[in-house]
Amino acid sequence: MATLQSLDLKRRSATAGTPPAARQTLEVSKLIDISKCIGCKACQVACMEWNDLRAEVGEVHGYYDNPGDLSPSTWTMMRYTERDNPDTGDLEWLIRKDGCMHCSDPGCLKACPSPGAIVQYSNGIVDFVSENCIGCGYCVKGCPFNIPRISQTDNKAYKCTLCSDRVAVGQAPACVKACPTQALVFGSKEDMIVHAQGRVADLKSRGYKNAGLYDPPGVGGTHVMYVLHHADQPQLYAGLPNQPRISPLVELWKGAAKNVGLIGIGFAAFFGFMHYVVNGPNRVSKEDEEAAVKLKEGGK
Amino acid sequence: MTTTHYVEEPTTVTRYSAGARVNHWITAGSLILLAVSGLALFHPALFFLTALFGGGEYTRMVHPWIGVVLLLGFTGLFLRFWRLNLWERTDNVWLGRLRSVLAGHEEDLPECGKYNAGQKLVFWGMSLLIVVLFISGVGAWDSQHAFLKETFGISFTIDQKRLAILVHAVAAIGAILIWIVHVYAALWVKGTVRAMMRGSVTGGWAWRHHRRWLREEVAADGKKSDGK
Amino acid sequence: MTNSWTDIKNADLVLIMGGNAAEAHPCGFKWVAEAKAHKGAKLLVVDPRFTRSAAVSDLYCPIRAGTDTAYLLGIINYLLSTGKYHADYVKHFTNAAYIVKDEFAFNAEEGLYSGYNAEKRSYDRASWDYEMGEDGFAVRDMTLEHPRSVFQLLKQHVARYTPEMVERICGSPKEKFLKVCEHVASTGNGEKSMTIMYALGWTQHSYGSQTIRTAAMLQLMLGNMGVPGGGVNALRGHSNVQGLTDIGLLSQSTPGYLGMPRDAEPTLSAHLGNRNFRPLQANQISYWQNYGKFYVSLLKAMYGKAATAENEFGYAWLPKVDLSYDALHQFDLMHQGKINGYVCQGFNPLLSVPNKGKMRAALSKLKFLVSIDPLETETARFWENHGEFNDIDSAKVQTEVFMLPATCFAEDEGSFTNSSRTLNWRWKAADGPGEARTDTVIIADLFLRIRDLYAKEGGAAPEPIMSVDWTYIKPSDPSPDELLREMNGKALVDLKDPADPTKILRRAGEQVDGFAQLRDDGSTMCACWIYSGAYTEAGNLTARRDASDPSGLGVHPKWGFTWPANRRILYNRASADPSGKPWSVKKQYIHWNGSRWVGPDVPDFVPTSAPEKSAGPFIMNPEGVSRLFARKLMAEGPFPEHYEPFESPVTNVLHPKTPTNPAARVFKGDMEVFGGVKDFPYVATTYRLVEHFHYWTKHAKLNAIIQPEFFVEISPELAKEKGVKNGGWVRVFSNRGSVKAKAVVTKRIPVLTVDGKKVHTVGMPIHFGFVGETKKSFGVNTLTPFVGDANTQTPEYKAFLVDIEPLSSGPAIS
Amino acid sequence: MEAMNMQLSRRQLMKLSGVGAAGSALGAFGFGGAEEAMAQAVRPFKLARATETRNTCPYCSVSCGMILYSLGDRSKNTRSEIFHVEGDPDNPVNRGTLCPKGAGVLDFIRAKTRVKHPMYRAPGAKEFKQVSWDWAMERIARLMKEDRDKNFVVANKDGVTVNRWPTTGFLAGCATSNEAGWLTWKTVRGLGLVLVENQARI
Repeated sequence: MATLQSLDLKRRSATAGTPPAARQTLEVSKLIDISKCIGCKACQVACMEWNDLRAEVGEVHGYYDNPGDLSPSTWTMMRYTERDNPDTGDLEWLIRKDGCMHCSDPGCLKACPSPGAIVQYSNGIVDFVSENCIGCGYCVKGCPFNIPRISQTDNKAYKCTLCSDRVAVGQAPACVKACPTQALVFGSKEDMIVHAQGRVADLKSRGYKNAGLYDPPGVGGTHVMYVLHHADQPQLYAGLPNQPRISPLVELWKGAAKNVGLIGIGFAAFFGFMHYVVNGPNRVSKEDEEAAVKLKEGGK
Repeated sequence: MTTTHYVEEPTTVTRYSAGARVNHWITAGSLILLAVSGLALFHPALFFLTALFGGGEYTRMVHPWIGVVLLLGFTGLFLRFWRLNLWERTDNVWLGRLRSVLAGHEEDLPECGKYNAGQKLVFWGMSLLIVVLFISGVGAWDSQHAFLKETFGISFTIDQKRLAILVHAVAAIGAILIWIVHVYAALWVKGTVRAMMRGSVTGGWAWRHHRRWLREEVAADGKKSDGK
Repeated sequence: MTNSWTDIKNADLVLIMGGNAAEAHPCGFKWVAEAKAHKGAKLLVVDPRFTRSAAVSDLYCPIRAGTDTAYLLGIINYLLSTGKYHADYVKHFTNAAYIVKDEFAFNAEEGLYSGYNAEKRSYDRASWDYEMGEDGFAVRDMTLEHPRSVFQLLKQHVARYTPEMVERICGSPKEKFLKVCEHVASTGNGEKSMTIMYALGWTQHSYGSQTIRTAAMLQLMLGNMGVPGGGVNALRGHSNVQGLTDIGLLSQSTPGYLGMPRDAEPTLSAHLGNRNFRPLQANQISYWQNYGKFYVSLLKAMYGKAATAENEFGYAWLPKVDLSYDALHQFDLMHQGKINGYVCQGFNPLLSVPNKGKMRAALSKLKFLVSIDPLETETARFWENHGEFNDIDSAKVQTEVFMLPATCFAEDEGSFTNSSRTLNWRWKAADGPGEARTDTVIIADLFLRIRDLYAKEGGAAPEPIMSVDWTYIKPSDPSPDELLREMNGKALVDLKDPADPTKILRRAGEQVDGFAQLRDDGSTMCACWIYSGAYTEAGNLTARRDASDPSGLGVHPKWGFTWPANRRILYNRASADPSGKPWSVKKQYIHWNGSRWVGPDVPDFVPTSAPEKSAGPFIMNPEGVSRLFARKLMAEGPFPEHYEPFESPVTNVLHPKTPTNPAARVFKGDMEVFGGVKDFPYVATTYRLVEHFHYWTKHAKLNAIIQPEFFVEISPELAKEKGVKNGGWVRVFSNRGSVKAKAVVTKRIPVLTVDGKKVHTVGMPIHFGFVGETKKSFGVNTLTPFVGDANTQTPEYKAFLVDIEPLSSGPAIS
Repeated sequence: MEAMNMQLSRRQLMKLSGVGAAGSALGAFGFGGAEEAMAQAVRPFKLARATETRNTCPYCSVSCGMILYSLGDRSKNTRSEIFHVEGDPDNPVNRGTLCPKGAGVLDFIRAKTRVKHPMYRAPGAKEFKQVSWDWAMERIARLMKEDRDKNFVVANKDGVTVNRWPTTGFLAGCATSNEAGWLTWKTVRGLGLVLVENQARI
């Protein structure tokens, strides 16, 4: 239990430097094995129940995806894709549990302007701290997976916490605990990778030659990983990004632009000041005034 | 009296009407507030500035609304001054002698109208950037997106939003740089500030910096008197 | 279930057919996932829809709704014609060798067995039996060569079900069907086992029992009964439907599957005389020979001291049934105005019984209706106008309605029996809301008030009521603990060991250890013999929470209590060959160690009966073996035969003259409202969604959020043909009614070619009604036909005919 | 759990004393800045001192083990209210897992449409009205006795004692316990009912 306790922060939004990690805590991960998922939404319900969330009762729009999208009160949801496999001619029903991936290099945290509104614990969980959230929506833009949602009621950003409250006391996330088919597994990231390898081998033995683990290096790996039957085409699974990374636009904005801009502004101010120091003020001389009077009088 | 006491009591020329001055300061004020609040959200080192607005949330809330004020204010300025800022051939000469400008050797420069080439660049630069800032700002203004979608059917993709915040930031830096030039010029060139405070400048100021404008003013004045 | 949930992990092959475990029993389906992940098991799914189970299967084969019997008979034909069945098992453990009477016949042209009476729509089943020898035992031919042997008759019977015929009837592509056959056949050798998981997809047909029988026959042919990872596993619907059935809350039943007295059995001895269960072979156990002990012990539990040998233990006080009072019949009687009062204890028949229009009319004829339920059900509000969803004129309904608040599972204690026959004790967590009371308090109150009225005022036949034993510590609130003790049974006098009369087995007043100690002389009482052993002097065994599993085979012998006698796999003696050796070490379970039957489970056998005595492993049957030939026990024939649903898009290609189940009961007025393919060209089937449980979870906001509204599912092809837009409104109508729904257009509904004709399916989830958190809806039973299975009277919910049309807007919201 | 309680109190302390005061207080207790952020971020584990009750899911017949978490410690003055449900990891069948129905059972327990009082709808009436238990049960018993007295069949036409009451029916619910089921069987058969069913075949 103690090893899962993760009171140490690895990163903190809009904060210079990294807080010193006094203790080395266990890096955790949730593994979503899509090949075992029956799309039952137990995880979705367990998530809402544990986190005391209740979205509006919606409508049927022609699919099983209800509620239709992630929202401040829907932190995880199933996305269903029907696909005719061109290799086998068989129908495939690909069901992906969507939600925060808890990136090692979180775009949301990078984008966040408010100190401490987004934190990453040393166990890998990326969490939103509502008290510090100012609702700017930068995390939404920073996220390569399009996960955070801003509440229209309190203007705070919300997403899966990987049940940081449960993990902090040595429990698995609510969704993982509920999953009836062990499509969701939780443990140390190391163990999850080993578990995933076993699953991939099983899938390969059943003819899924491109089965694989989705732990995208573009975001430094994630603390929510997928086992995919078609790991070569993650986009089949309701648009799971193929090679996700923090958008270069966001990288530029929160990287170079941020510093170059401030330096530029500072330099401009400094240049102005120095110009003044060197050249002194540009004053109107007595002659100028006389010339003006003359002109005025001449004009009359 | 043939002896004049012009040194003690220089002649004055009206440069800005009261309306123009009010318009300017509304615009200037909102621009400053925007710069401060924007910088607060732009760089973590400046986040403390949100305290000026009552904290991060208020800063996030108030910034876009000030932006709307800026847009309206600047539109007023634009309508007032756009004609006077049309580019002229002499402006190129002026720009070519920037060294003289910076050294204060205005005798080397062609006579300027109401605005010199530098001022015109500030004007057009700001005009462009404010439009860009407004459009990109709307793209990043999440809390109004539901309203925009319902009312105007406007919506943004996540990539458009990402682009919007980057463009907004770059444009804002540009605008701040221009603003620095603008403010510094006003401070460096003594006698300028009163134009926007009291509406008038001394004849000598006009003679020195905007001689052509002064000549035109005097000529116009003369015509008015003739007409009387 | 013959096996258990946890045993599924031992399977090498899982066949899900007539069910959708991933959808309706996800946590049970876990053990399929376990078998797949850890045993490399393969999952086959045969279903009219590409279900959630199919989504994680290794092989999915589509089938037209309602043709499962033909499909399974096709697999049996495959096994018999390729010889890929478990020959020794079939020979020794089934009645394959038994010789059938000469008079028995099946007319393949007509599709009828000998003894049919068209007028009565029923059979005289006299000829459906074995040839009896002079020794009083049934005649066998162990070579299986005799032309009248069950084996040869079966072979001949199923020969018609060729792969081509299966494709013609079921619309299942032949290659897929043959792949399924190959997989299934791979388990017919004792080395591997296949489990079959089914649910309402098989039961809710007018011939559902026969489909399930076919599955059982298939498993017997493969030697998959009684072995780990085998069995025919009914995935039951409700948390305690197993328990309430065990306790006999069915019209013809008593606790422990004994029969209710019938008019033809005026006395107890007549009743028992009809059930002597004399063995049909030498040395057979024929356990039902103990029937009398269980019956008398039940009567003692019912009538206590008033039950004496002189009055046949109060047998006469029990009501005698003159005909089948199954639910369909009850509501038909109600519809005829022959029923005055009705109590629904946690039951919502307005939505769950077919033909909602008929149901509403029937309920309106009641004098009074009582709903005892934690929730406000549609039934309790049947008289209320809900616009299009329940169009009724309240003022015209003269029924008095009582809606009594009951506690729910969390608010009382007691045991539930799960699908694996395991009783688990539950503890109370909180009081119910408002004035809610437990079911036991409500029932006790009702009984005591009526008894008091009879005591005070007299009336019709007070004696049966007055004789009921109600000696509970607190009569107005009998405790669950007391009631379970009563079901377990106890000694009423000191019980002497029959083998050694000096030994006392149980002192008077002590709980019995199990049903073996029950007596037929009134010296024991036991309310439910199969639950005997659940609460002994050792305490409440249903509350045991030791999850250990020493064998690793998912037995968990010390978790709760499993009836009978804590046995987790039924017929487990059959996991060993006739000599008592396991068929294979891979499937070792119960075997003979030279002096006893031993293994991780309680042997389903006399523990000391040596194999040499050659008692058969199917101890409840007088033959000692299982039955490929059902004798007289099935209404429509001893062998299963393919019949079409009462509403079918095609004729019966085998025997067009008898397309449907000839022995199914159809009430007057219901036959008339069956629809034909001309007016209603599409096959409709109803089903459950994983997000909802029947008509309850529509009251739970969490579930309403994830599945908010009624919809119907159709293929993209049919949608195009009909101009239906995905997510748009449609009207679906049968000859009994019409509903409006959102359309979900999906490739998961396959289009089949049946006998050269294209057949479209319209899928409809049940779940939705006009009370609760989900959007208001009509109830799919608005459309369904009022006809049931010939044996169980389970309504035909799974296959009927409808038409569909697009609508520009939905129903007006009331 | 101990650690959790500590964290809980830390959080409350911070909330109560305001940021500045909390800072100094925390400093005195030796908690660093990172922990401060943590205490803010992680919401307190809500089950820390809840009462746990073992039960069985009321829905399908897998009979998943459930743990019901309720407010209070069953002391005299506290009314237990169930506020969270999750799977019982000890149960060999579900091993702590739940399906979406089971995982959402809290909203069934606490559904708006739970019946809370005995309700009565008179013939022809357009709504239910609340009545007392005593009134409702007395009325039902009276109605049942009237019907039984009128329609009870002691003997059939052949003179066989049949003791049946064929005009009132009883549908028993399959989410009641075995114990309630047995008491129900005893009652309905004791009264002579033959119209007795449950959900088994529907």
